[in-house]
Amino acid sequence: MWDKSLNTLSIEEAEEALKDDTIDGRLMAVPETAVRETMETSSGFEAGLWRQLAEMGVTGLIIEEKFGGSGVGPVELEAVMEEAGAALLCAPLLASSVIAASLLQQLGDVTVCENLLPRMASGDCIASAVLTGDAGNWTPEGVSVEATEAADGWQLSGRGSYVLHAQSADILIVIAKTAADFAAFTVDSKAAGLSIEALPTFDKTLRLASVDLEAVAASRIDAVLPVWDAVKRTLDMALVALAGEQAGGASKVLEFTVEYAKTRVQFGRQIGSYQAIKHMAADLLVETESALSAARYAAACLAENSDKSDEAVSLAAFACADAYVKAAADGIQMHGGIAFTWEHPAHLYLRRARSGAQLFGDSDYHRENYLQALGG
Amino acid sequence: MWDKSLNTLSIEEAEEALKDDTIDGRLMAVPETAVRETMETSSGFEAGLWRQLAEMGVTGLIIEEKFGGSGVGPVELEAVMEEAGAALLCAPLLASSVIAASLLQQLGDVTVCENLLPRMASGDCIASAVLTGDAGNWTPEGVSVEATEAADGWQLSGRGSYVLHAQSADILIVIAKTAADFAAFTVDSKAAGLSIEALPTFDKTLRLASVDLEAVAASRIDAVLPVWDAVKRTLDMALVALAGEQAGGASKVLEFTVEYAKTRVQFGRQIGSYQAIKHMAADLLVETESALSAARYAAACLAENSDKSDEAVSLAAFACADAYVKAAADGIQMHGGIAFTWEHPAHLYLRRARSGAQLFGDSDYHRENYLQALGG
Amino acid sequence: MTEHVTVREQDLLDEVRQWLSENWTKEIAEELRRENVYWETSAARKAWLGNVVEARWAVPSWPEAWHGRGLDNDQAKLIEREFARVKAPGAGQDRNNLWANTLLARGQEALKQQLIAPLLRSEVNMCLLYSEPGAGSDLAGIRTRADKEGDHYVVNGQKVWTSGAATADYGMLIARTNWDVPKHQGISFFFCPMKQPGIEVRPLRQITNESHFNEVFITDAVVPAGNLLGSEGTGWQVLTMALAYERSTMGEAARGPRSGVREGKNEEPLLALAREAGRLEEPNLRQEIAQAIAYKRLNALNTARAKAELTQGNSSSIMSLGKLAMSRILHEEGRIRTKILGAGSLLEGEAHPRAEDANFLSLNAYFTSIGGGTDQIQRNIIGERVLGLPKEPEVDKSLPFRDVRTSG
Amino acid sequence: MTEHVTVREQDLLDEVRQWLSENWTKEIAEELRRENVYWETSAARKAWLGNVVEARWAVPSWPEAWHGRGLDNDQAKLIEREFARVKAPGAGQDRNNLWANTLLARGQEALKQQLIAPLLRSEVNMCLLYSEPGAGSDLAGIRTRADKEGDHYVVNGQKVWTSGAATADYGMLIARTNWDVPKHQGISFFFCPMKQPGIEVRPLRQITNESHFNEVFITDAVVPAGNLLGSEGTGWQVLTMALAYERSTMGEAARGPRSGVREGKNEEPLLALAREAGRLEEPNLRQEIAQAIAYKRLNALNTARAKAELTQGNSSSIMSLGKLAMSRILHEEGRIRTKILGAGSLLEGEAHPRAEDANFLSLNAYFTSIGGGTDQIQRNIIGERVLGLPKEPEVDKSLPFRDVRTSG
Repeated sequence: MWDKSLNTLSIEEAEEALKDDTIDGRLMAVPETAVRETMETSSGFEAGLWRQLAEMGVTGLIIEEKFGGSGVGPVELEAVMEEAGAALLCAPLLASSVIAASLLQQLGDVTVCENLLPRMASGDCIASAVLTGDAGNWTPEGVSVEATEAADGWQLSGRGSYVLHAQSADILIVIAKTAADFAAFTVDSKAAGLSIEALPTFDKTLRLASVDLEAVAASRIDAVLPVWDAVKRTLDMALVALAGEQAGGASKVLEFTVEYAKTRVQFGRQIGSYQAIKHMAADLLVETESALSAARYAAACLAENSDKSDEAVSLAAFACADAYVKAAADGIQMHGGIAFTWEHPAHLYLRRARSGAQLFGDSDYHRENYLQALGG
Repeated sequence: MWDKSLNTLSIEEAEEALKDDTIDGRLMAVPETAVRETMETSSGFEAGLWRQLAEMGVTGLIIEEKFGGSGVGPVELEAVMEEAGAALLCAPLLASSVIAASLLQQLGDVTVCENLLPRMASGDCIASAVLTGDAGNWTPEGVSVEATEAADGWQLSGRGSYVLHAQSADILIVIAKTAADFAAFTVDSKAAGLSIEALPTFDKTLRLASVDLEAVAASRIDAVLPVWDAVKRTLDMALVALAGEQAGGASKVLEFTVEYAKTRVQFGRQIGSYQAIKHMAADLLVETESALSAARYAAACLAENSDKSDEAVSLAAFACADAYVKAAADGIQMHGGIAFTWEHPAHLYLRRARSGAQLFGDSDYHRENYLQALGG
Repeated sequence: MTEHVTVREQDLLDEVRQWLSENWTKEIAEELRRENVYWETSAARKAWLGNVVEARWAVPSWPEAWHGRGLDNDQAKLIEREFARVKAPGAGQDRNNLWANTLLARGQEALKQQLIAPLLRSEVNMCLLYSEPGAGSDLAGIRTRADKEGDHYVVNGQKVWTSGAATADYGMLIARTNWDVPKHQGISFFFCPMKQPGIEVRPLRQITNESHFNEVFITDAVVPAGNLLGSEGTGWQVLTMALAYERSTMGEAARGPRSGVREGKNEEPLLALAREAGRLEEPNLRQEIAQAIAYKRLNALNTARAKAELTQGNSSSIMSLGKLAMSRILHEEGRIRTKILGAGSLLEGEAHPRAEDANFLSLNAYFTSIGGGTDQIQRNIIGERVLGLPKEPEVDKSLPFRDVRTSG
Repeated sequence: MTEHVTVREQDLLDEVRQWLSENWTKEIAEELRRENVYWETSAARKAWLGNVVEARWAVPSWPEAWHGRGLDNDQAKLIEREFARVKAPGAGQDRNNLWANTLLARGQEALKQQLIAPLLRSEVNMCLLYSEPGAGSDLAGIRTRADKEGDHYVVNGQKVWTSGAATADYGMLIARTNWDVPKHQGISFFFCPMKQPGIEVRPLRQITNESHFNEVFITDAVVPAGNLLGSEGTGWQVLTMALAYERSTMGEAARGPRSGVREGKNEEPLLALAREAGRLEEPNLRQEIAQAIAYKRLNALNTARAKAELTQGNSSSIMSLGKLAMSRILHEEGRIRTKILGAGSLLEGEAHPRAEDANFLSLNAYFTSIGGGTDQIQRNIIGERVLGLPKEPEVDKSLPFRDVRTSG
């Protein structure tokens, strides 16, 4: 109720996407029980729901129509991710449908795109990108795989880490150092010399893995632009998607926390009538609304290839991460003891918020980038 | 009432000092009207009160008995400064009775001490130290005066700044660079080539001046230890005194703010009954009590020449500065409109709090020193 | 967003453009630009406004009987935009003239005839007589009394935080006319003549050492019964409406530096200051500066999104969000400017403009965090009106006012 | 502070030292050190405690009739110190044995005869049955009922956040015996036998994925009338006394890292972690680490000063200060550990002990900021009891409980 009055979108296309009930409607319908079941599985996602997402067109959202997607842009993606965040969606959406899909299209090797994207759009193929190593550093320095060209083709060696949903991936897109520069490769997840090890994650709805490569045969992607440029644009897309998820999650936490504060009675009054709770909620609303604005603005900038994109993406990256962590953390405090129990959903949001805040660099890192984008 | 229950001192000697009504009693008796009159004068202090302070033994508090002082230590000084801070005392106490007095005794030139300290203890002579220049940097790099030895003695040239109460000083103690190292000098404030210019201060109860020296004849102080060591110990003493003043000021602000919250009625209730105000006050109490603890602990460490002194002084420096700024700032917010008026004392405390927080380096500087003292 | 201009509106556009091209001459524009008085309005400006009113451009959405054209808001906006395009003043007063709108909505016929036109021509100076020393957050707790005696009211009490009181011809006054009903029901709303012996205006000195406000002491001041807006006891509703007008037009009242000494151009002030101070490379400062700028930009994004979304009705809630956010922005800016200057912030005065600005902004931030509803009140409003959280028990809501507990 | 030992006390010191030298043998000390069970108490320990009680060292300030010596507190402290000096357990129970103290103060003769000695010998396990799902901050809002039937009470309801419930022989229970009086006046306090069919204990899983607490479902549980402490309806006073005992002995319940993997020795954990992560040179982190350490040290200084100053009476207020400060300290430690680890904090488990600790501490901080009175309740207590600010209007204080509004 209250949030609708503020959350309706400012950008027409996004408004369309949100109005489209087939998307947010069904995503929101994922019940907490389903989330809890899925998060205990090793794959961390449920095939049925993944198919549904494919049918809704979510898995192909940013894949061009000629490659079997719906070919819409960051604005629609951000809108969908808000719903995904609110629902704690467990799926390789970010890994395959955002990062891998964006990276392949940015690299622009038509053959590879025609081969992989349609199957990714249909959800039949799950792809994930190996971009960094154990340092978890998302800059060129972070690239931890080396590529060498042998007589019979390229070989990859090294160790990638923090690879999203690699344990479920059919195809890995690996960014590796060559003698000259960087290059991108596709590797079959079953390839010889490749071993994928799941990493235990604090956020139960997240799946990460390390990827060890020992002289793994790989086919090089014929990139139409410098590889790191493609990675950078992909990371921008990923950050906007993540920002949307964080803004949606933060708003959801505030919403159910406020609902609880309206029903929970102590000392003969609803706890929401106490300024201690009321004012925390008001301060959180400033943060959650700012997060929604930042995420949507960044999406719009990316959609328009605006020269404000770097600035807007960095701002969304730390504003949404911080807002989500604060909302989830304060939300637990506002609930009191009930939210200190495993059975209560509050900690699931806090775990996801804390993880998102570290996934592609922390807020200090993005604040620094923001200042540089501002010319500082 | 409430604060007494917590503020009674933990160290016996300090307890003695505080029990001594001739000190805190009279300091506290300085009415706000007197403060407002004094702060509009150019000297920034009132001769009568200065004499009183001398009679009470405050001006000679840390001056050894053999030099005409009462020869007590940092613990008593800190206790007195708490009262001075609470009363917004306007006087060259820090300049002459703390910094100059401590520096002369640390430098340990008996002739100079015998010549100056008795007159400083009696309040007849006001001294101040020139330690830094326009950069306001309180490290060796900050020294901005140069000393050259000519046939007829030493000459000083350069520009010192942020010199406390220099406009009222009879004697200046100048720290200057020599070819070899640092040296300390005494200069008559009327000396030829010396010009003292008052600096307009944001804190109306503070007096600062710049000191320009052009080949000013100066007599060198025969130091018994490296000059900068003496300066460092003097700054420690100054920081403890300032910390006491800040802790006392912060507690005073909280006290009168709480009193106001008990009497001011809005919506038919005392505003102090609203959690918004009540919880701000509770949080402030944590800060003000921490400030008192930090200041008193630092004083005790200095008194015992403890190896924890550096750590304790740095901790007190930023903890007390930050607590005072927060208490004074939140205090205005808690009062509401009335404290936005010049006639209300709240802003006098905020101005003093903000100034103290910059006087000998800001809190980031002291936090960094603290971490280094901890071995970090 | 693209504009769909209907034919009817095209005629309107032609007409206003035509009129402006004929009347808004370089000379007049120049003349108005030259004169820049703070409270007073110059003769030239009054003359121009006269023409605008005459031509029915001032309040086009008002009825024809009141200098309007009975246009709808969108059409009225078109006119406003045309005036804005050529920087001509006087249009859009049906949106932004607090005084005239309040009077038109609730005033008695005679008073309207007397003052509406002069108000639109800025020939009449006004001020607000709302707050009292004892009634700040709790505005309905006012104790200024208006007692009816025949054809007029006799007013006694004290008002505070009044700007422009010294030059005002009338003050919009709330006073208590009935002490035997609950506090919201005993208040009446008046246009109080300011130029009379019963009104004493004393400047109020702020912590910034400026005086932009006054205390107004009212002793047996006389207000004609015809200056009552609405009916007796309905003053709170009139006030609520007036406050809504204020909010809907009030941009953020925040002021910038006062030293007037220029900072880096086209750059965020904090960036420029840090650069100037040679401290832009310090990681700690960079983080704090980035966050402070972010707060500002995020608030701007929120406001833009809210404006795009909102209908008149729920504007106040968004304004509340913005005001609360703004007070953090302003306090942070003051804090960080101070931090950048370090020891330099100990000083002030013309010789130290940066310190002057840092210190002024640090103090003036309270103008926003306290003035016009403290942050604490704003949080109540957001919590209750936006988030729908329950109100606190209101101990005095239904008591007869003479039984309500007040300060002292 | 120097100790002034009077002659009488010198005799006492000689006696206790003599006794300890004879009874606290290396073998016994060794044996007790070896066994380290969490809830259960070993036979060896029970035996030793038996001797201590026998020799009247356990509760020296208690009357002789109850294993004591009728000493004053200072004298009792001397004995406690002697035991502490040689690390012998069992002394000072007149200060720190919550159960025995409560029972002695308010229990009925028969129950005291039955349980005091076993309690002092730790032969009886106890738990607290206070909080309920509907009564957290508002403990007096409990809905568990105890209805008297002849010589016993029949208890029905649900308790929560109970530690040790599974192994407890008795629980200190508050239940409502009168629904027609205001909430504080209808409560009674019992020693409730836990080993009976009417008591079902279910472990409670915390957000840290541990189970240190239980939910206790009580269905027609039987409590002998002789297990009532104080008189019917005075349970709130008994509880208040019991809570005071708890506070006066409760140190901060904060737990450290759980990975068990050692961090840098003799160094502040945050410093050690940053050093290990190679990030100790980053200015931003240095500032945050220094501030976090400062919060901890300042709280320690406050506690030291408070302890030096305070008399029993107002101890609770200081405890409140410390608890509030501690919750900031713990949340900050979790936050900064997470920040130092960066991407590493995404992980957990044995292979990633640092991440395990950072994440655990971040979540477990709520144990302090929510448990035992939320930060918000603590601020009320500090504001009202320490600063003397007025209470909020309490809407339910004087209503008969059956008319009081509760959740759902």
